[in-house]
Amino acid sequence: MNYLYFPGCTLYTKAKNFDQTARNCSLLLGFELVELPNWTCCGATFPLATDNLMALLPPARILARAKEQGEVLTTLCAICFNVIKRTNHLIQKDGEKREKINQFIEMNYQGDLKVLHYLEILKQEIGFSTIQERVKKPLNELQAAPYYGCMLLRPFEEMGFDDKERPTLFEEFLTALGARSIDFPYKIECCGSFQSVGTPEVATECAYRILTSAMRQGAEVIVSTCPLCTFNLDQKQSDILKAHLDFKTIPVLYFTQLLGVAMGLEPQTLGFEQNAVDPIPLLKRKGLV
Amino acid sequence: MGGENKIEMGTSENGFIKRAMVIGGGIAGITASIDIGNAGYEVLLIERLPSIGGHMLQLSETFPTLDCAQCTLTPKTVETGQHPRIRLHTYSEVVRVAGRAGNFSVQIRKKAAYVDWEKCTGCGLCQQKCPSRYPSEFDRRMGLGKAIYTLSPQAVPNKPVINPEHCRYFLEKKCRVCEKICPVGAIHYQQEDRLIEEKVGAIVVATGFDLMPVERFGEYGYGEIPDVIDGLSFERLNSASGPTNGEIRRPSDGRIPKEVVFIQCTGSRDPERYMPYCSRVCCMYTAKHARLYKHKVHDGQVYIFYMDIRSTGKGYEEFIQQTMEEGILYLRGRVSRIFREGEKIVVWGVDTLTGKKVEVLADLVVLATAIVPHQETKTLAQILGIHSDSYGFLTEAERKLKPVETNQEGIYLAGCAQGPKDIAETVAHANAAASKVQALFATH
Amino acid sequence: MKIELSREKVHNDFAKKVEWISGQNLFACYQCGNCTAGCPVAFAMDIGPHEVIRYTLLGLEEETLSVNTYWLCASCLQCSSRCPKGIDIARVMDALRMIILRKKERKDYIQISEFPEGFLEKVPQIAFISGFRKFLS
Amino acid sequence: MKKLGVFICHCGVNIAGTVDVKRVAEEIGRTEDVCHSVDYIYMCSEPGQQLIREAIQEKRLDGVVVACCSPSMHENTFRKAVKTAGMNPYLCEIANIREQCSWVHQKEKEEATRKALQIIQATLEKVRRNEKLEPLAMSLHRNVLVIGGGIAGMTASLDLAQGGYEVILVEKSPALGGHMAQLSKTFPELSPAFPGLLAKASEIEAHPKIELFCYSEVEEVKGYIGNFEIGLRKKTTYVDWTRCNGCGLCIEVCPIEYPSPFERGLGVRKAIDFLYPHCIPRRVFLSSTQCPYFKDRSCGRCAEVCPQRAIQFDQKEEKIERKVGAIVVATGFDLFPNEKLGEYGYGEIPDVIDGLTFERMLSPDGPTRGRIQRPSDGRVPKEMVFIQCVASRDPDRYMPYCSRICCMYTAKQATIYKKQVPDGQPYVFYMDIRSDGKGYEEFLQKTIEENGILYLRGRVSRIFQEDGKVKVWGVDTLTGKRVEIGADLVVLATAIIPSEGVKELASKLRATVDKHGFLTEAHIKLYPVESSTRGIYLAGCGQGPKDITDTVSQASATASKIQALLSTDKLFQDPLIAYVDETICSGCGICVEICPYEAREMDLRRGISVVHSALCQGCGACIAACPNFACELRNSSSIQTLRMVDTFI
Repeated sequence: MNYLYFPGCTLYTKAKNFDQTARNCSLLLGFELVELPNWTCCGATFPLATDNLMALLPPARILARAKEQGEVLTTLCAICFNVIKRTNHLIQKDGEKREKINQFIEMNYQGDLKVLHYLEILKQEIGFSTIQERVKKPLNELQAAPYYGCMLLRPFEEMGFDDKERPTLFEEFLTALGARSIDFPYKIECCGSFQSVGTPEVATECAYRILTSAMRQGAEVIVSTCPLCTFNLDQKQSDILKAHLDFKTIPVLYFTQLLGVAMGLEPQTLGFEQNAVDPIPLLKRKGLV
Repeated sequence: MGGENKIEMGTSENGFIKRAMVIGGGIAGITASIDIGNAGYEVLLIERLPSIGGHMLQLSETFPTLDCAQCTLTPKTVETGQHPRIRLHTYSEVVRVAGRAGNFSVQIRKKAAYVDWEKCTGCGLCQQKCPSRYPSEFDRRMGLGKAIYTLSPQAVPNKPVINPEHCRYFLEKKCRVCEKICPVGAIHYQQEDRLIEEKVGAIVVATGFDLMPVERFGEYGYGEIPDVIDGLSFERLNSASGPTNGEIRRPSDGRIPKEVVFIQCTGSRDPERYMPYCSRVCCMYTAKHARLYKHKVHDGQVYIFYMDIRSTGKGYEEFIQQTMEEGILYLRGRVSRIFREGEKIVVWGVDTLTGKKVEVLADLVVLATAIVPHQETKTLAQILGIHSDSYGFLTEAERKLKPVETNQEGIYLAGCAQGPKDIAETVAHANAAASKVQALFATH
Repeated sequence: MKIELSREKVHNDFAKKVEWISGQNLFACYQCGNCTAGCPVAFAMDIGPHEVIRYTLLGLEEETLSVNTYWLCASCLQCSSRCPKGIDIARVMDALRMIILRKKERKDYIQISEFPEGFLEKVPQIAFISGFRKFLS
Repeated sequence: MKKLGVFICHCGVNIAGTVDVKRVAEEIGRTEDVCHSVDYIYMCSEPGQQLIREAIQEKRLDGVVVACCSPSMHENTFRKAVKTAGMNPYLCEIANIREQCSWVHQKEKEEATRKALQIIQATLEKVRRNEKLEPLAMSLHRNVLVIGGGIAGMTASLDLAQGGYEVILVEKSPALGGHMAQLSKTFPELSPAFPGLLAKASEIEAHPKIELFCYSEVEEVKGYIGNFEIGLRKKTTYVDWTRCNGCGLCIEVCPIEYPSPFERGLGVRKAIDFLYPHCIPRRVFLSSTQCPYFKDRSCGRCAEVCPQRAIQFDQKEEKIERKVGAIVVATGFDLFPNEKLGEYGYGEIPDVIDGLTFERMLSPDGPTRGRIQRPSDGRVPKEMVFIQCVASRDPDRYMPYCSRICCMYTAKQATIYKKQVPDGQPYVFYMDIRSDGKGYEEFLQKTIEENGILYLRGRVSRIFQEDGKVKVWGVDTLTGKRVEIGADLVVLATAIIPSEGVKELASKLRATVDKHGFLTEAHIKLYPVESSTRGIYLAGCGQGPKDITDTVSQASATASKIQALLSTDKLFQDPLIAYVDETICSGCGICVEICPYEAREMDLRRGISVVHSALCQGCGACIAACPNFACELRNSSSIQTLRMVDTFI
């Protein structure tokens, strides 16, 4: 079984390692991520102003093109997933907007594509039990804190990813990999998102609160589903150190990186050199690299 | 004192049966039954639990006088139990109703108590010796009950029932301790549900309320944080007959909480996610809770998050003002999220009057969860052929002028089954229902 | 400190515009503050989201447009997900941003030229694309 | 020697938390004549009462002391309990160790325990000399007086009449309906108030069991439960209502117009007119202070034109006497007068009106035919301010209580206003929005959302006139900013207060009122419709502010209580009353003068004073006053009292 796949800008360029590990893992799990031809940027924000039709056109076009290729579209990046899925939902529910959009993009798309996040593919299509069986290097009770962020969960009615107040899908995933999943209250709190370009110190403070919350519960590593969250939580730790003298750093991994470790991919292929806080010492301590 | 009733009535010449059935043995049903009984008519009082008293029996004190709830209620339950014209059918449910005003045929299921109540003297030995313990529903799962139980030592009738889900005999076919210890041989494991038929001329529905379960509130921890409890649980904690003998101790570790947060409108006034209506009693019982707590834990601090303080009854506003003056901090705003952090419960709220986000590290959080109709009310409404609204509350014939009548002649409403109300309003509502029954009987 | 209210002021064009762009009814607001209570960046805001709604409703255009609240909003939707009246507060915040960014004077919140050197190379594309969309006209 | 039993209640922790109940039981148990002394968590519960019954039977007790809460709470309960065990109920006494001991000495446990012991010992002294007594049986009248013809009185009357009892309904104004007749629509359905009310009024007028006295007042009340003697005063309408057919010809010819109190000054009525259009009974009445005939006999056109010859300029007041078994007091409410509100212009700004006045304006049959306009110049108000809690929730200056209905009627009024004046803006200043009835919150939220009513959380400090506008200085506490509105019309939701004359009526009825003048119920939770005087019941706003739904429930509730009371043919009363030692009484008559219940009378033939047992309440005033020690109170004799006092010193 192959899945139509939308990489998005970040995973196509700066976070290529996240993309590559996912592709490699998929093959080990018996399916292939087939890149959507002629894809464009999704726009990275779902327009909240109701009169902003223009911002809906790129994701609409992506959806329309994907529909020509198949029935399911998957993404890795939580932001792309949010934008595409919400647009899909809007096209489904709002006849008036649907008509306008179709006129603009000169296509006829009815909103009938299924949009799934890669984690949903793993759970619904492959099954976490299958993954557990195929894990080459169980994560040895690595104390991993699953950070959901906002984009997968909200708005609940449109995303339908998991329970909005206490999601568990990510935990199940980590457990399947042999890690010990650490529950922490900030797992659904926002990392500051694009404030890292607007008001960076706000994003830094958000990251500080999330990281320390996880550490208080005993986390050794934070695992994220979103490249922007990963950036805010990982790359900002040097700024946090300046603002909070008591702060201790903690590695932050993208979920495909951890999947790669468990599937036994070579550490060199996982792009750890791009992580600001080096996870290698931890992984070594756990006997995982 | 009062009258010595002399007038006996049964059936009038035209066959109109002058005998009423009251469904629900809480304060509403009790009040209606006594009123109808005192007017000289026979009453069947049906209660689904083993004894009467309803939620009021779970309360510690009542606002605004801080009278002990047991003390005001038990004389009424005793009076009901001894009333010459009231026949109690506890541990019973109405299965079927046919006919019309003056001639309803009713089928009642008397649930198997596994105890022969005719023989039982209520000595209580069986309860003492029963080895099975499990969280008691009456104590809101904060205390332990036995598999053979009465709801309280002061229960009316004071006869126990066996819960087969917890009884070792039913589960494992062993034990039989109660059977051995019973001095009168009243234990009867083979007992089965019985269906009985009755004829009545009028029906009062007083099935009362439930609280919306704390498990519904994701943002407040899905009921899984032990020290986040609901209002009725706090009543039990505060009650002398409750699991802590009236000491305010938090469920998780038994410590006395020093920072206590009360949250109003949990599930009420929330059309988007839960119930749009106001539950009417929470503002007052929370103020009462806060004061009772403060009287017991002098160095403790109470925080109350509210949207609007609703103290409309007689003496209520004065009660609220006094509560504030005792140093209880009212914060106008909702609470967005509650989570556990170590031994503390982190409460994220707001004070809209300063516009600031507020964080409280609490030891105990009490949620004033929404009043909802008792779950069986909807089915009962279908059995009776009366209307209920989308929340399940029973619908009165006309909002203003017919607040106890229904769309069916001869069927009347009393208490919270019709909508949230406090005890005083419930009693007046139940009196009114009784008045309608009396008038119906008098005119036929 | 003082507001002079009149029906023109209550049905002010500013509030109407915010309602129109956001698709939300500001009169529906309970002023319960749930949005502020759960906001992850409330610590840095001049006034809470519930106050922004109030200010807008009362036609305090100038004061509303001078606070940082909606610029700090990260559209995480925590407020919208818990609003008892189902108001999508994040849309209200976006509408306020749009009102400023769509003005003739093009009052951008960030200036690309002021980014530190190497910033754009480091930050993921999604961050600056969404940032540009939220902060630039 | 008597054999006595003592039963000590824990009252949960109410007593046992302070008083060492075990020690008390033990120490009392050592008293010589106490052969049974136990404690229990709730003595008033069934197992508690069973303890008492069993002890009486097993130990053949001659007297019982229950140490628990106040006798006003449970004396009855325990007397009933001992009676079922075969003991005379008056051999059972209550020692109040809760209100008078544990509750007031919470921090002094040792002292409290000692005091509890003393209270019980004193009560034992009383029981030792108690006599067996039998209750006094009295006959009763099986009919009812209902005072007040508003929705409360009307509902109670109809319920009682339907229950088969005769009702005398007395209304002080010339027609039924009370304040509800002044209302436009009712919340939350916005259905017209009038049709339902009219249907009830017609039913009352036609009901064979209801005797209706409009324009009448209760002058005198004597007697007691089951046997009240009532004196009514029928005021002069100057119209023979048995003849008047309500044709209205007199109104057409009457030349005098004056501001109608029913229309709250917004409209006029003629000197002879109906109370309001379509009123029931449909009869006119004449105001002698306005009518020129009464000034200088200059007119008299009404008499000339009346086809029924019903006008009676020489009509006299009538006194009517009746005997009834029970009384419902449904005297309703008034609004706090605008004239007392200095900061809102002392009622002198014409465009500042109260809620009832606005109701008249909104009523289709009102003075403006339902058109909303400023009283000052008739213009349609475009800036419309409503102010809540005017003189309510203001303990320092006015009334401390919440008037309960203002939030909802204001939301209703603002909704009707907005429907009529779509380009107008309603503002509501409030402290807390109180919409706690069924469907109220939903109504309120819907109307705020749909009609754009601006709710401002804050009080209004001052209102004054300026440039044809009414300036309103308020605050919005949610932004923390002062608010100023140049309003066209301001509606004040002034406090609900008991209607005029209730205090005097209450004293005639010997019913109690609170400091605001609201009638007090016997118990706020369990006896919300019973007054403190037996046989007198309370319905509607006379007892406290409430909306129509709650008023109707409460009125029906009084009917239920009365039907239970009157379903018997004998009443029984406590025999704990005064008696006279005829050999000592000198016939001085001091007791007759001092008795507040008119229960003492001189027997002129025998030259001594006697006790009217049905009237005596056992207050003891005559005992204290008697110079010869000829009076005693049953089971509270001087010797008993002195022995009780001895135990404390």
